[in-house]
Amino acid sequence: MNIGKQIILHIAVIALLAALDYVLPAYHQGVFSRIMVLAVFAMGYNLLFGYTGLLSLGHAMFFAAGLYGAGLTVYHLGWALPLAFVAGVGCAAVLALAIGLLALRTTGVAFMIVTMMFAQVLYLATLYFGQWTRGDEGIVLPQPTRLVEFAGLHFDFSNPVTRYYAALVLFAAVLLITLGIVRSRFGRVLIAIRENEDRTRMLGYNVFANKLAAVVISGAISGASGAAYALLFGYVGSTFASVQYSILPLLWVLLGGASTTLGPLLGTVLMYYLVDFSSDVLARAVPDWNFSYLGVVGIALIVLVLFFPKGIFGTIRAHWARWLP
Amino acid sequence: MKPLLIARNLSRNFGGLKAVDMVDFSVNPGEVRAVIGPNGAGKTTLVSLLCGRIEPSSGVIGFNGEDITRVPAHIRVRMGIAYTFQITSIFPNLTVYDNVALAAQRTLTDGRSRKALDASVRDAMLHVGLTERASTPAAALSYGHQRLLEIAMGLALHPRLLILDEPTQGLSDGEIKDFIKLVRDIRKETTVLLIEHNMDVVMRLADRITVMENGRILAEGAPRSIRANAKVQQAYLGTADG
Amino acid sequence: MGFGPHLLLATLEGLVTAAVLALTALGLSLVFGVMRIVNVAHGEFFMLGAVIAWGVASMVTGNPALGFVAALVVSPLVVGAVAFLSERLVLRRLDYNPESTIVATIGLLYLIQQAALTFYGPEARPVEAPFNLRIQFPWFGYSGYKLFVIIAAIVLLTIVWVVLTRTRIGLIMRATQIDREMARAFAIPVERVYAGVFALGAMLAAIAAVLIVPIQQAHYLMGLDPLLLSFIVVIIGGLGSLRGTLVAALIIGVSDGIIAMFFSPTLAKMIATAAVALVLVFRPQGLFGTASR
Amino acid sequence: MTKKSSIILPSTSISRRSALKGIAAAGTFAAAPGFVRYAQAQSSAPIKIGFQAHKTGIGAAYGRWYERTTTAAVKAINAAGGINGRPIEIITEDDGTDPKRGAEVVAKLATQHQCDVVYGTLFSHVVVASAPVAGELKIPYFVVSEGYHVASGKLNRYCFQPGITDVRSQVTAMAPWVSGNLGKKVTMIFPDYAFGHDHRDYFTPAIKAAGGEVIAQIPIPPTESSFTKYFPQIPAETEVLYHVMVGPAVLTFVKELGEFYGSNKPQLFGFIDSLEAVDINSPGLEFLDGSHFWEGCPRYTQANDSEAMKAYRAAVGIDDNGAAVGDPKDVSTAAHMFGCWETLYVIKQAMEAAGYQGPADRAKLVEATEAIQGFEEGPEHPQGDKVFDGKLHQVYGHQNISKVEGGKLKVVHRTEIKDGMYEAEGDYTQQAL
Repeated sequence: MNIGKQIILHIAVIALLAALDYVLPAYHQGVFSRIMVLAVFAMGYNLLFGYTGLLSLGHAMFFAAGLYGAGLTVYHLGWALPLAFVAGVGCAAVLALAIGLLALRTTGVAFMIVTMMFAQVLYLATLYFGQWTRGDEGIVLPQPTRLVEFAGLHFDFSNPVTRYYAALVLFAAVLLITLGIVRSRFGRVLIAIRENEDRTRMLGYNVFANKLAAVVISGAISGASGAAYALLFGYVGSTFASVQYSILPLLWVLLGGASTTLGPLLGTVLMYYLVDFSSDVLARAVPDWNFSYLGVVGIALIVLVLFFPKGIFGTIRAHWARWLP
Repeated sequence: MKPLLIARNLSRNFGGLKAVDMVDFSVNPGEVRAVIGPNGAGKTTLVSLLCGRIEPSSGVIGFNGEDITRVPAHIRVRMGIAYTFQITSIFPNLTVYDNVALAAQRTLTDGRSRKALDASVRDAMLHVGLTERASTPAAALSYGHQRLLEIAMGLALHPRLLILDEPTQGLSDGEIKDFIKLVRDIRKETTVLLIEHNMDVVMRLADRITVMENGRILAEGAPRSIRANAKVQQAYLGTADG
Repeated sequence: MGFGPHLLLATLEGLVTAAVLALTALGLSLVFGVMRIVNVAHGEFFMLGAVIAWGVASMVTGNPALGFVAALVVSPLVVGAVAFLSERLVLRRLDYNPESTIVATIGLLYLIQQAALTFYGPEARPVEAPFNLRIQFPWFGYSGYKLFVIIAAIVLLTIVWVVLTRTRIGLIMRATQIDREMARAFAIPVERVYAGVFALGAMLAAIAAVLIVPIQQAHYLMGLDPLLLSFIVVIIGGLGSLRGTLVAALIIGVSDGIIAMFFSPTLAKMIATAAVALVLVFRPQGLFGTASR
Repeated sequence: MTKKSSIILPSTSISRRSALKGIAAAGTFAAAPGFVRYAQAQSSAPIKIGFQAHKTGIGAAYGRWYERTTTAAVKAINAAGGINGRPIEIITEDDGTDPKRGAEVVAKLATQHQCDVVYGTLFSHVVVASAPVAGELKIPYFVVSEGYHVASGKLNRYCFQPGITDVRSQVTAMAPWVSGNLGKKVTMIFPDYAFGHDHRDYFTPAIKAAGGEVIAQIPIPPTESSFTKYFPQIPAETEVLYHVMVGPAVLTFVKELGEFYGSNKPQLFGFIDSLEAVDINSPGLEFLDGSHFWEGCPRYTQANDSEAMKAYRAAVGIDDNGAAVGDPKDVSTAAHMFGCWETLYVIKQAMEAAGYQGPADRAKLVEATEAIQGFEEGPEHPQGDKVFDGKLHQVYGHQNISKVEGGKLKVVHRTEIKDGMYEAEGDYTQQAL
């Protein structure tokens, strides 16, 4: 019964997003393309933070691994886009495996700091190998490289409609994968680990292996987001490996609701428009305040953690709809 | 008879403290064994070593004829050693059913039908009498029921050795009575290792009793001989009986 | 320049870094040790200290030393008050849950940056050093003020050390650190201790910042670097261990100067950061861990 | 004031009159949709120029002055009749000096605010990240960045840098003078990322061609806040120390350099980027006396300033020392911000040449811009005359080398435009529109 409701809800969300393409003005269509790609990042983060209970402060490295894995293979090796996408996801997954093997030896605060430091190393690496990455300035993937020929059809990812649907396909796939994982036995084990790691181990589960799997899947999904970001929007730069991009997915997930499948999307949408509107509104109200995303993000984080620690969908689930996955 | 579980020269130090000190210990299949001793005697450390939650400083542990000294805890669970925690350790935000299911699904290899899992879960819940509360979140259960849930999770693992760490702590007299009945039921299928303070429970359930003090085994034997043991009386029973 | 003078310079530079780092990291370490929370906004308290120092110094006319001394007094007090308020209004309500406080202090980090941008602006501004003295070695010149920073930090650290180990305040803090519940049973006002420790930690960062602004400039984004370095120091020293923190600050500070002699600097930073992460992975109690966890 | 108008106006065009009315009333909701008059939009509706501004983030100090210069230029242009008789309206969006937000802002200016063109970006990473958006939305994108990105041929046909010379040309132009006047043996200190690498990669061959030599290259990690420990790597035989640090830590860099060398220093040649928006008389900078800097446009009033230059400085509101009139502590980013002024006049010139009516004419605008050969010195181009390479979308101008004398920067050499020319590596006109 619940599974029916859940599947209907998720299909409805995907259908709604598909329909939005016809109604949204050009600006918001572009915004939603970006949001869907970044929501994938948030969903990847959520799998680890929300469901498994591991707070990473270094997820930008997985996003960046996908970004560079896809971007550099297109730019320097001239790989076709699907192959480059796979390369991006692969880079992120391999990195996640290595980081997981190391970082999972720690727990709690140490885990956060270790992930943050490894991410910092990757950030510095993107600068250090400036010969290939052009460091902070980054590189543009020329428009002609962002074409795919498939079954006689041409897809130009610099075309807004094509891009919108490419983002939607990725988003839908990851959303359904997340739903599948969450409903699976593996997903329940992850939740069990979050709830009570020791007990889970004493039920015969290999906690380390399950956590490692979660890190790798989470890293790969984040990498898919990064790869898609590079290929769809045509820019690769080291800013995306910086600390800020490790904190953003945490914020999106907290806002939408940790350990809810749809929370990451909602959090990403709300945060984008919160920054977008508030910068307009505040620039008008207090022009000399230089009010930027800094203040918005700061207030959002504190208010959330104080008053809505479960996020929006988490609160809805707690009070009204227990069946939400 | 070949022992189900055997420990030789088992030691564990915490800094300078010898929590378990050169212990030789074995449990035979089918028996109910109680481990008693004053607070800090090393009982919980001993069973934690046996089930693999902590690593020994030295010594060897064997289970069912295999050396499991270096085997990680979760593999030992799969081999048949189940452990219920001294402090209630359940998944508070999950339902009773899901709690038990987490224990049951592990024992099923892939490919078995959903029904087998379901049957296994229902069986364990029936055993401890929690069937009616299947969809209650574990956090909402009374303390006594939470203890029963722990045992149900242990049972769902279909263990060969069930370790119960102070299971009756905090239970009412009526609940203790039910618990004794439950263990008598369980022992038909599995060997039970019981850490217990309540001497009444110990005397009524245990086939043999191991007494620990300061990390060492002070005495071991049938309830009657332990009761008669002067050393034990001095060290433990004397104070316990007040 | 020959190897010897080069090493001397690197060591001097390392000592300055170490001095400032020790003060900053000590604040972080205290907060972690006593309250068991990671204050991600610690670097922003540092930044706030620098910015306020600029504000105070630019209001005081006349001899730059006057402005500097005024800043040294006022800035930590203001920063301490801000920290005290954040503790009362935010952290306490979270019951010091480690993960929630991390999120909250990240929020605090952004808020403080925004406040600095709004009220102070985007420019980098220097505070005039209390005195101008250039010491000429045979091979190179060196700032006399930097040597003063080293000495001042040693004096301040000694004072903090004495307070922590020899006074009743220190005793209360250590008691709270060892066992919160037990401390409460002994009628120690744990919540007041927490608020005080949080403020003190921030004040140490602010003092470090006031010492550094005549060398570096106040800028609203300057907090990230001291935060990362303090993390490194606190980890290497062993989370919550004060002695370890001081030793680690010395090692990190001096080696930072010396590593830069041999490697491409960016590569050196990569290696150093990765090494620290690996220390935490394989020796979570730190290199000098008294493992108070 | 332009900032205000950007908020008053909804995304669809409204007449200048109603916009002005809105300002006069200090109201915020000037025009309901019913008031939009499309008939007027053709003739007198403002030209909307989207301004991608670094109001916050690491570029904020520059951003403030870019905004002031823009405001001044728009005021001047509008007072003289605007573009083709239509006033300019500036719509400002903060990009936080962040590449992701930068790309979003260009899209927002183009599609939400319906700007005719986007303009004004400084930081290279924001330019590069935004360029694909401009290309896809086919909106002309005029940057004021001095980076070597437009000129590298790696962006696209909609990106222009017509107001300020790129860094490759700058360093190429100055190398002969450095070699001829300061010394042959040069040590370079530069930030270890793209901007620094451009200096390294183009100055090194340029000085060699001029008979000099780079004897050491010292990259500084971008996260560094203290520099003394790198100074021993400067070889003793160094005659010229070439430094180009940017970011908030540069003051430290210069001060530490002073402490390290004292009076016994090599010749110093630096990029004023290090000290933009910083008072050259700040405590600790005394030792810069006698050293040389590149300046795109002189910060201090020069004896031979043209009338156009004087008018420009007055319009922007900077005093003889290059600080804000009335606030001597508020030092401008004079070496770069002239590019905003000049770029706006380039937009005006190109739009008038193209007979630009509205977004449908954007392709014509691109072609008209490409057709420009150069600019005469004058009120529109107070910094000097320039050559524009329509194929490469890059402008080349005179560079100033200034000496610090008595706490002021005095121009001692002005390079010829041809000094900075190099072989172009791209041709945007080959790309489709």
